[in-house]
Amino acid sequence: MSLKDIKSKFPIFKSNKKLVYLDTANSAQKPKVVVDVMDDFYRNKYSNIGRGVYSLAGIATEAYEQSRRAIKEFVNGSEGEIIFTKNSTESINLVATCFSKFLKEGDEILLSEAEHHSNYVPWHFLRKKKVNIKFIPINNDGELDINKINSLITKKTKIISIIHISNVTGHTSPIKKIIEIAKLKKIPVCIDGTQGVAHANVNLKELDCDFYAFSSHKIYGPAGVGLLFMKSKWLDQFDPFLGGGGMIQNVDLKNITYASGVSKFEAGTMPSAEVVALKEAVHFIDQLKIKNIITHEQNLTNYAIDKLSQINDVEFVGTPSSKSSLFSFNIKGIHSHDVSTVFDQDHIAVRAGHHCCQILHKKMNIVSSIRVSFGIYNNKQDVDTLCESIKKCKKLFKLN
Amino acid sequence: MSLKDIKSKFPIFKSNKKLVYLDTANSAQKPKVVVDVMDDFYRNKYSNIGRGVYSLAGIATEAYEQSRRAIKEFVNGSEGEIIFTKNSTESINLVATCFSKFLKEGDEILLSEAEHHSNYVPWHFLRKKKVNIKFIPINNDGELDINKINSLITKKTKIISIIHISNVTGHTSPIKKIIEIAKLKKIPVCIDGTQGVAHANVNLKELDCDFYAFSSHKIYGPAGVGLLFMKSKWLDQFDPFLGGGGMIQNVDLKNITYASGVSKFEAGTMPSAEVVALKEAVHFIDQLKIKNIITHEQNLTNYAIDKLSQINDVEFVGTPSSKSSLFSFNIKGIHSHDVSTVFDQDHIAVRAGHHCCQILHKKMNIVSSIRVSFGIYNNKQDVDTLCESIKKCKKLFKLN
Amino acid sequence: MDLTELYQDLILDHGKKPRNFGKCNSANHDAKGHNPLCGDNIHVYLNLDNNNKVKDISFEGSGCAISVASSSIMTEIVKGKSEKKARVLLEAFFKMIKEGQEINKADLTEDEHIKFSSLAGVGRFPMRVKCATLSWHTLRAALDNEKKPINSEIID
Amino acid sequence: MDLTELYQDLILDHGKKPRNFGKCNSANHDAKGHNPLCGDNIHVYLNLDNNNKVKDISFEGSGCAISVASSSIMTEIVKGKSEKKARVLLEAFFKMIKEGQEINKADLTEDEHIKFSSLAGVGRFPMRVKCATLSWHTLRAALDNEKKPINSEIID
Ligand SMILES: Cc1ncc(COP(=O)(O)O)c(C=O)c1O
Ligand SMILES: Cc1ncc(COP(=O)(O)O)c(C=O)c1O
Repeated sequence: MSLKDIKSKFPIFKSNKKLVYLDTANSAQKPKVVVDVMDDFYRNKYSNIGRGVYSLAGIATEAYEQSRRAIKEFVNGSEGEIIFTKNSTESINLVATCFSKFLKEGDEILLSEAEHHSNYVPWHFLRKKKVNIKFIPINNDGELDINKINSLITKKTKIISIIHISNVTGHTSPIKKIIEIAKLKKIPVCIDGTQGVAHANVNLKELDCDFYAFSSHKIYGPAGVGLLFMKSKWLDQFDPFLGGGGMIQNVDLKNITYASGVSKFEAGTMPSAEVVALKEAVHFIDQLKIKNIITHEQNLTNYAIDKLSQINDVEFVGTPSSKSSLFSFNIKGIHSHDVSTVFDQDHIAVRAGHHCCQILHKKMNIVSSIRVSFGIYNNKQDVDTLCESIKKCKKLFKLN
Repeated sequence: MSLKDIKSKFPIFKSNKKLVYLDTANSAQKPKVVVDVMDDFYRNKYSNIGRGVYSLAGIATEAYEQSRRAIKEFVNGSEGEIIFTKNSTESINLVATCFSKFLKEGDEILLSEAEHHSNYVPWHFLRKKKVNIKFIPINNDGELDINKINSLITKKTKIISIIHISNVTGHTSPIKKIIEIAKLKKIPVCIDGTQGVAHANVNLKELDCDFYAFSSHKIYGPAGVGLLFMKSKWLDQFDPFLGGGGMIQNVDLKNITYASGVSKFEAGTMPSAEVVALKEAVHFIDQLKIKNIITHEQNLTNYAIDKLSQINDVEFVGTPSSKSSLFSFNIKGIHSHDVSTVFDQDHIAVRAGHHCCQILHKKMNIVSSIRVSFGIYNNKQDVDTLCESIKKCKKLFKLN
Repeated sequence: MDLTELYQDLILDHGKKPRNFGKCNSANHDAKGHNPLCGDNIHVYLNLDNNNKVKDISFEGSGCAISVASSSIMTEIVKGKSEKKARVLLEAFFKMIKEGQEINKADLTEDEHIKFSSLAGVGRFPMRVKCATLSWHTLRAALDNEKKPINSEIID
Repeated sequence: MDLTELYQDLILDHGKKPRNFGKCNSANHDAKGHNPLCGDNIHVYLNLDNNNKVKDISFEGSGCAISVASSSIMTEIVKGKSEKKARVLLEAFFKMIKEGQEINKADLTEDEHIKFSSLAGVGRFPMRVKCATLSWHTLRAALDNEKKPINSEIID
């Protein structure tokens, strides 16, 4: 399989021949193999997992656990430390809520100004306990000011939670350095890897963070499945997050004991078909090789930034030196939603708005922006179409 | 469409011709229309909802909200009071967690001994706040002792949370009476309706409870989607549950304000395809008419109980007078898992274990049981096959 | 769908140079509106005099061309009308956008009619309907003395 | 798959009348095992004497025929063996169940061999493997002085 004819592996581009999909950071389109496996499961093999002794349930459970192993290998995690949630948002909420028992008044949590709302709101909830949240500032380029970190960490800093790759600027946070600094001070680190996996090389054993959260639907897998890597010491120390079936050991009228390991954090029925199909997404990426994907997407990003820079009135939201698979911009004087409507006429799908990053937008003195995010199926022609549409937009709004 | 040839509408019975699926209470099989719509969405229309201005996103969002309306009409709920979660378990956790702010030391929560772990563990978590949990007892028949309710309710009772239909005995709790009693004392009531919807007539306007939780995957819809009906006064009074994208109004470094209505409780990316396909499941049930389904399933239950009663050594787990679509039993002297393995050889899928109801099982002095649960696709022949297999089992284990 | 029908000169003009922008003096009614999808916020202020006439009206907020133009045009048309007439107009606006129904000409002057109708094209862009209707919903909230901010996600 | 191969008379007999059941006297090692799928619990007790010989061994708990028979047979076979031998046997048991590998005959008496091998059929019923292996995992935990209960969901 090669990246050249990759579009043909995605049914969406057959039924929507003109579609220029530049919204992968929002949710990725699905390869045929992923949909096929899910469809086959729902039609011919459907069963809930873990709760039945009969064959269908046994086969489903085995396939489900295979998917967990595939994910584990993909991010080079460790056995028994991958938890299934509903999305990255739930993963981070789980960490924040469970971690709160170690926090007392005056303690500090360190985030960055580049965080997605899902890596801020769950920590904001803890302000009820009178803990303080500090933010590593970003500069005008959208880059994390790594030099500020040391002065922001105090004796009261109890946890650091940082975005891996910004979903607005595409900036890659220096997470390795942050984790090293934190380790010296024995502060646990949580990484919001939602835009990292499938666009960067993620090696959890090497990173050695405490938590790493991401979503299936952003890595070409089905929706409804989130992932959380959690170091096993936390599996033991945390109280459970959601309570229900599958996470208990013994229940009586007075007391309840919980299952050990990841089971403690997986309450209720999980989407078996979706998890099973996620394995195909991982396999698909593996076949293409992540290093080829990174090169492909960074080339596209560079090409696009280069071309857009040549158009008057295009203003980028940050210009970080580390490029990933996405960037954001505005056309001066035209609101992002109006731009997006014009793009839509040319079958270009981009996201317009604050991309769940109001703080970053406020810091950049804007309300909203257009985000262009690439996936494995994009090519230079997509960028060319985009540029034509920008010009059309300017003409319509009488800019030149 | 009629219930006679309904099996043909479920692909699973084409690919597994001999399958006798008696585990609908665990998770229901999916009609072809449901899988078709989901498959089509993933292949040809895939988009995340609510966050894009482009056509695919607009169409997805519209279909998503149509599904919400379909659910609302199906259970006769009110506009703007249906929240999407990941499963019934999350729905109940949401209620318990958000309600906890109204609880103080010594306050009481009233459950029943028939609760599924998902309607006990989330409340158990609140014992940290030194609140007490009381249980409405069940009798040997598995019936809720309604006469005990009045003496169990005190001035300190702050909420009542009760299972609608037991997932072990099939007993229908007298929820209407309980809600009436509670209303007089101004105590809010939460109903775990996970086994109610699609097997009983659920009319939320008539019931007038405060919360009602259920799961898509148990009502012939896709997995990964839970439902929570919440009266709008609670929408306003509750703090949010999960924090992240989609549930905020304004975010800055010091403070966060939240979206109003159900949005406040829907953080992060939801499974759009699964929600969209859920509408087809509701439509499918509607076409068959719920009253026909009830009759069909109750007839099967009666037929089965009648036939099994004639087999020596079959011991039922409760014999409630109100029958629904399921019941549980043991064969004296044979462990439920051994029975289930024998059944599996005859392609009979049942659940063996404590069905996430350890309290009920302990009350009945057993550790585990076999549960037979019917869906719209079952028929008398399924019951006959079951009876033959029970006899085979007894022979193998040398009982007679 | 033709974009020039959506982005008419009149709309682009009001979008760029909104009329009655800012907080008007002597406002005795106001309401806030929010479109969570766009992140757009609007605040409508108005003065209802003793005869229930909209003596003054203005708005504050930011948004796309459609949203700003719709707010600006709304204030121009509603200013000086009776409360009752304002309510008739807002219903007519929703009917126009959502059902494509033309407004009764008798209700407006020719100039007002042109402005009002310039927004009719939005109806053919379903994802933009909320941008156009938010200000009108907020107007209603202001007339109703509704204290809770309007959320266009829920209403439309 | 033939059920009579799984439910042999020997297994049914041990399942109904488990040997070495209860808490044995003078236990100086013990461990708990739990199968969350079944809800089955097991507690293995043993006495390792000064020569590292399993002087006595017993178990408590409830479970299916496979699980009880496996525990019962395990105690019969391991009793009197050295700790080292017990560890060889438990590895051999896992190999037999999971990979279908026969045990080295030299390691056991003929009677022990028959008992040990009677559980080989479980390997062909994947959903029941954990029922058979739980007691052996728990035996290892007891030998290791592992305080955390064994969870068969995670191990197998
Ligand atoms: C950086 C980042 N973090 C977290 C999230 C939340 O992911 P999800 O919506 O799948 O929970 C997203 C995407 O929306 C994201 O881009
Ligand atoms: C009565 C009852 N409540 C709650 C649940 C939990 O449902 P889910 O696993 O879909 O969250 C179930 C099913 O497992 C149930 O039967």
